[in-house]
Amino acid sequence: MQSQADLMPPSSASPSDPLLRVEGLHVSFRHPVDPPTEALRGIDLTIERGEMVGLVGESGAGKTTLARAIMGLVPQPGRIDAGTISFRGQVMADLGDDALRAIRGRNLAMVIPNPRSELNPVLTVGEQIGNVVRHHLGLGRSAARAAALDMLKAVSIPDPARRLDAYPHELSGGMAQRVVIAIALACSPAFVISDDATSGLDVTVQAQILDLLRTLIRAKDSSALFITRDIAITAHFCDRIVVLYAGEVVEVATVDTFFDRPTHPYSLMLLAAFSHSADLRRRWTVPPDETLPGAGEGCVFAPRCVRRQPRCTSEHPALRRLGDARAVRCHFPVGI
Amino acid sequence: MQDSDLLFGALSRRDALRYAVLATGSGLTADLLRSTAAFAVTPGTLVVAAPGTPQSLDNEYDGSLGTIDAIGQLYDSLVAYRKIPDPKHPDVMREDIVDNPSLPGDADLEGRLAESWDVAPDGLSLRMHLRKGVLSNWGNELTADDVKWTWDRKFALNAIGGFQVGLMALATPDSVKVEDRYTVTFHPSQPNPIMLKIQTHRYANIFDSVKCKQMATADDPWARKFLENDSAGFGPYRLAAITRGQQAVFKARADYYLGKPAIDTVIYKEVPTSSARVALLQGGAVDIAQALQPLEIKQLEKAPGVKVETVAASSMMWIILNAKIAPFDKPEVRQAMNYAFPRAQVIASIFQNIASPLNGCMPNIYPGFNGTFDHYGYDLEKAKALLLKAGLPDGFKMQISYNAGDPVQEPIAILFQTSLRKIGVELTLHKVPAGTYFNEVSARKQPMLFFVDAPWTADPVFALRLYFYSKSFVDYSNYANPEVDKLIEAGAQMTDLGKRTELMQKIQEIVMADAPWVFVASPNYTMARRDTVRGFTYYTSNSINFADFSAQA
Amino acid sequence: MALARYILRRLAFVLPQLVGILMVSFFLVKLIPGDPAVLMLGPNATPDAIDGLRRALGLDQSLIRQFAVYIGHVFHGDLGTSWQSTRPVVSDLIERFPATLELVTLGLSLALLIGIPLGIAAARAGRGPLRKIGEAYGLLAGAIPDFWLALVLIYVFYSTLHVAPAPLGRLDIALVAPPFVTGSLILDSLLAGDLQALGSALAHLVLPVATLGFINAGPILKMTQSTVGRILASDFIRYAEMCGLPRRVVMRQAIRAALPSIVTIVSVLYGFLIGGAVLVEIVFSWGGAGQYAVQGVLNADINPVLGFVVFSAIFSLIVYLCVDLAYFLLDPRTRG
Amino acid sequence: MSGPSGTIVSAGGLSLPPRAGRRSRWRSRGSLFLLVLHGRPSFALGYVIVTAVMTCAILAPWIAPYDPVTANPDVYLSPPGFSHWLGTDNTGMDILSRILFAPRTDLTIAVLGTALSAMVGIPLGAIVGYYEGRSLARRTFSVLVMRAADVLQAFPVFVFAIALVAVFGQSIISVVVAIAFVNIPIYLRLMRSQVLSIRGMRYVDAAFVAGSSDFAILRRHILPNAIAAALAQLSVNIGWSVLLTAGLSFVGAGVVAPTPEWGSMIATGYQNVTTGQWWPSVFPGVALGLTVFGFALIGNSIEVMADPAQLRLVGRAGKGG
Repeated sequence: MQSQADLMPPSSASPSDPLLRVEGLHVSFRHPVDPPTEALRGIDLTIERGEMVGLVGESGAGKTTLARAIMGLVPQPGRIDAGTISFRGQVMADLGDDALRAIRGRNLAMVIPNPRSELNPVLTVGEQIGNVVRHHLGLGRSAARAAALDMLKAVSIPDPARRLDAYPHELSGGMAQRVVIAIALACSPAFVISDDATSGLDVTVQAQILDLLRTLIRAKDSSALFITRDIAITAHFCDRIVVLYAGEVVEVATVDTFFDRPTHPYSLMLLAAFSHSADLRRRWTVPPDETLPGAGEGCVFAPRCVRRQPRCTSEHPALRRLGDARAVRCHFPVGI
Repeated sequence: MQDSDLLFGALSRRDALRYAVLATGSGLTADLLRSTAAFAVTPGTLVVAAPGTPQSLDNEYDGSLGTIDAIGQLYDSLVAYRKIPDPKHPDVMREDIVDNPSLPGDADLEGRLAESWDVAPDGLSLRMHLRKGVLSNWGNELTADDVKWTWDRKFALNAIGGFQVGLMALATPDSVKVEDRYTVTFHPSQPNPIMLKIQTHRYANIFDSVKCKQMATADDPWARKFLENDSAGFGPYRLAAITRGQQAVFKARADYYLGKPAIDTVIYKEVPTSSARVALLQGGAVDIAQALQPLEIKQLEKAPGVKVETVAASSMMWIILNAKIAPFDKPEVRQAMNYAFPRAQVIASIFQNIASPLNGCMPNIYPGFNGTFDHYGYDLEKAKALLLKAGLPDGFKMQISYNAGDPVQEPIAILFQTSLRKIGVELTLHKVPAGTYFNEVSARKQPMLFFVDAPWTADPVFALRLYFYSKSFVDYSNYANPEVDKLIEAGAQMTDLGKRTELMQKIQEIVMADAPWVFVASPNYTMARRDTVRGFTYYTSNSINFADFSAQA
Repeated sequence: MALARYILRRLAFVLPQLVGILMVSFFLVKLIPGDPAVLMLGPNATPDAIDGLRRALGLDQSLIRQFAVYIGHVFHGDLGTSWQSTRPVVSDLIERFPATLELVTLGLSLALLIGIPLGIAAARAGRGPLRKIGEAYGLLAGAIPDFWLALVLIYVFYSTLHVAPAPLGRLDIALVAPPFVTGSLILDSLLAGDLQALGSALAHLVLPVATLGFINAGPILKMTQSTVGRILASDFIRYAEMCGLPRRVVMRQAIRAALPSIVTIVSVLYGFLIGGAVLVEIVFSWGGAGQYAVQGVLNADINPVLGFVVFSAIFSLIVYLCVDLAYFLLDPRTRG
Repeated sequence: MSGPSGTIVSAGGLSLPPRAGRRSRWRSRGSLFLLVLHGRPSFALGYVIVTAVMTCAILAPWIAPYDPVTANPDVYLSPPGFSHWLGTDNTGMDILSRILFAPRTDLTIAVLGTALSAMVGIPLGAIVGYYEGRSLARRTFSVLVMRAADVLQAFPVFVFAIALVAVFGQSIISVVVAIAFVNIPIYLRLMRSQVLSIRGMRYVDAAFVAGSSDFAILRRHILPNAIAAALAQLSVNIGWSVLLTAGLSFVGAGVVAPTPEWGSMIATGYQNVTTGQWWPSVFPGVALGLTVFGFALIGNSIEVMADPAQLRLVGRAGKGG
């Protein structure tokens, strides 16, 4: 297991606890017939105050599972097998249900994708924002309504006073997304997780929303974890990037170094996929080799790796530190 | 017009269905009804739990138990049998129905609306001298016109009354003649030895013609609408209120010509399930519970505060064997059915011995009855031999219909089925709802049906003519024996009691041998009452007269 | 207005349905053997009298014509006469329908009181013992014949323990029923200020209501459990959890969202029980409308059967209108 | 009578993939079956009960101590005892023997009635669902069928069933027809909603585009995937039909006496409960309740097997311990 110090970003050398620390987190899903699948295998992750971290990876890499685990809400058939999550120095698993609820939404908020199905269909927008501030900040009904109105203004919803009494089904996708951001940020949380917050929206709306989100997070001096499949987004919004592949962290780097010199073949593959160069894409993408076991002995990425060596299929690589705030899980990192 | 008289309590057409449609009693091993325990019998008030309230109060059209009971209270007849103590139960009174040739009409009668009567020796006239000063519940005095109007109505409406007209052998309305204000004479068209006995019939009640004529309209000259819901008679009670399906309330008349009855108010409650009536009686909520099941009667005999008297009665249960439907067209088959019927077992188990075997084709308590012709013991060998003789060595398939409203019929049918299986007869049970049961019987299209009935008039001519005369409406077995017809016709005119009785015995002998019925049982009449109630009198109409009762405080 | 449009649409839908139901029932009950004229006149009728009555009743006409005449009468509020009770069916039903309604309403209320809390508890319990109890109850309640349960209850509480009144209808036989106002003995005795009648009516209601309540709590429990369970696993409840709303608030939202389904099953049960409680009515000699109809069928008394069908169809109509109204209030999406 | 409770409420959640090879499908179903039993032992109880009841029905002539329809008035209303374990009824017939024979009647009626309604309701529902929203004629057909179902369902079930029996006369066939009639709408609606949801799926469109006939699409692509819900309903419905049969017999509109049948046994016995003999009606009630319970459990297990979401829970319970 990698030591915690290895992953400390240089900017936060303070001796106090980081805002969020995930150590050796294992989450698996149980199935009735097949053996359990491991969604997360020993995740280590630290996020400092004021930091914005991008979490990238393809579908099924475990991004959402990680986010939900941090919230203390592992999705249904899954469960945490090992590891701890501490928020502001407190181990989440030690907290009771009430204490967890008090943190969730108050200090630890999440912005979700496709919010139209996630908002309560029978409550008005105002009630839903108001509920959160009432319960977390102890505001009265009218104060909560005022706060909700303020938040709607803050997320730049047109005609906020009228929208306050609108029901979710009366909102457009973009507006609903803004409402969810309003709910997430209503209590000025210390940490915001944005889980693919804009995936279902038009590109133009996407940019607006992300800008809004970043502005608001910065304004409230919060930290954030940006989960996305779109690696380009991270370049604009994040300080650091964590690359997740098949439930493992395969690379950690600051944004600048990552885009400058990615070291993991998977990172390169991701970047190539977003580049305009077909040549680049061809260079880093191979059809997966079905004959290799997906997991087990070797590197989880080995079946799809263009740089595969015999060692890759026999020995599982550790997450190696490559200097300040930088680590990679590869026997043969690129350019090293 | 047929069986007016015949309807035995529980099984009448309409109200039977209400207490019975479905086997659903209620009370279970009934004990005190907690909530009703407080309702002690109010002195002077009698509460009767009956299967149903009277449907119609017009006896021309209704023969259900509630109506039969009501008619006895609201009306009076011209004459009635004198009462004697029951030989087995000294507390219980019953009619002295034994024939007495020294008396006019051979009957031991007492005057009711009539003070005295003359029967012509040739049997061709009956003169009634009416009591004077008798008032109806509307205050009108009884006159010969009332009697005349009553019989005119029977002629005109020609339903149940039409049947009585036939029994009286009256040719036209003019056969009833008003001689003066208080004298009226019946002139039968042929010698009629039983015309006086017929006047005891519960449905030979006299209407207050003055009131009835007031209530009549052009559309309704015989005041049917009025008499359906109200009464105009000379009986001991008047109707205070009736809510059909719930209760009828009767009030004693202070101006009743025999004096005001002891019980002032009678509440006649409809309690459709027999177990419920048992429960109410045990709890003291009612004073009298009518029409109970044998097992319930057994249970009540042990109950504290309740008195149960069960007396030999006129009602009969038999299974109709339709002589027009094969194989019952063969007397051998009908006899075989009787030999294969486990009568003793049925009496012992289903009837709990609260019945006697039906050992004849008329009520065994009536004068002129002869029980020696009954030779149908349980004998499967004989039954088989008879079937063989009838050309049915392998038996046959048959359906028996029974009334869902009478809880004893189904088990009897099952016992019969088991027994018949042993001689190769495959019996299928056909349950008929109480409400339509009578239709099945009167349609005479079923091969085999249960029937319970009683001829009210205690006379063999009356009884035998009813069921075995091929022209009778009530000959549900489609029984036709020219010899029997001839004997009945002869008997109906035979004024000599001895000779008449001889003819009647001959008929019984023939009928028993012909076996148009399976002779089942003669159920007892059971009076289940609180032990504070006295004065039970048994009538051959199997109904009660409230005026007989008194209550101890 | 949306609500009015709703109701109108429902009415437009129900009227033809009512005629359809009447048509089916009319031709069905006409097939039942038994000639009403014969039955009405009784055994003493002459063939002439029967023919006369048949003509008077219109029984000599074609079935189609008879049906047309019947429908015409129905729309004038005339449901004919019962030959059994010799009374107009309308007045019989006005007397009997409230008896059934009172029984069914209270039975269903009890079923709700049992079914909803147990269902919610079972849904919340995950796979704990409560869920097992809930499931077992649901299955068991659905497996027990109500008439048998009624018999057993009577045997235990009336015959053996003597704590229940005799199962002989709605009121102690010694008591006089309060004046008929609503037809509900509880309401009528309250209106009349007759406490004795009230007590007796309540006592008589206990066992039949318990029977219906216990049996019908089954489907309500099942429905509540599955709906609340589904809602608890739904996106918006997950989102409410993420927002850290207190448990009771989340539960409230879940129950609120489950209400339309519960209202639906209750309305279905309500309509069903009007005719379906007949066995319980029979066992308790209740004298209700269902019993009246069943006796009608068994005794070839056509008008009560048809009258009952009309009454229950109208009742269902009212219930469904109420359901629509409830939906309208409960679910903002229907208001659009 | 538990009417609507017999309907599986959440059956809409079924979503099976287009069927793979027949063999693998059945193999996985088989292991699924064992798994479900393992995860929820109570389900096994359902199969045990129903198997036991069916065994009784088949073996009744050999295992019943007495003839079920032979009266013996010498021992009428004997309490449970050595010679008659569950006592005798008012004609002296052995209650135990009658209870053992009763499933022959009850299950025959329920299974036949349910099968008949499924045979009519499932194809009709599938066609209606498939036709909905297609050409005018087909749309009209499906609207007509659905309105007819509305009318059938709006009729009070019990009164309707009794009326049917009254019309056709008291016999097993009448009861079967009555049960079939009242159940048809349930299958009709279930299949319609299943087919409607499956019809919208890509692989159905693909088959349509590929030029398969309506019938072929229904048979090959839609029915196999829609039928699971109906199967789960089938078992629940058999239980419910047993209850309905018993109810009909209870009011006297069921089978002919003295056919051994639980409902009529309860009804007949009830008269005797009044006078203190509880056994003739209590024991058949227990047998009846157990049987319906067993079928409900089986229905639940089928439902669980067909619903992936519920399977997960089962799996967890099974593995977790």
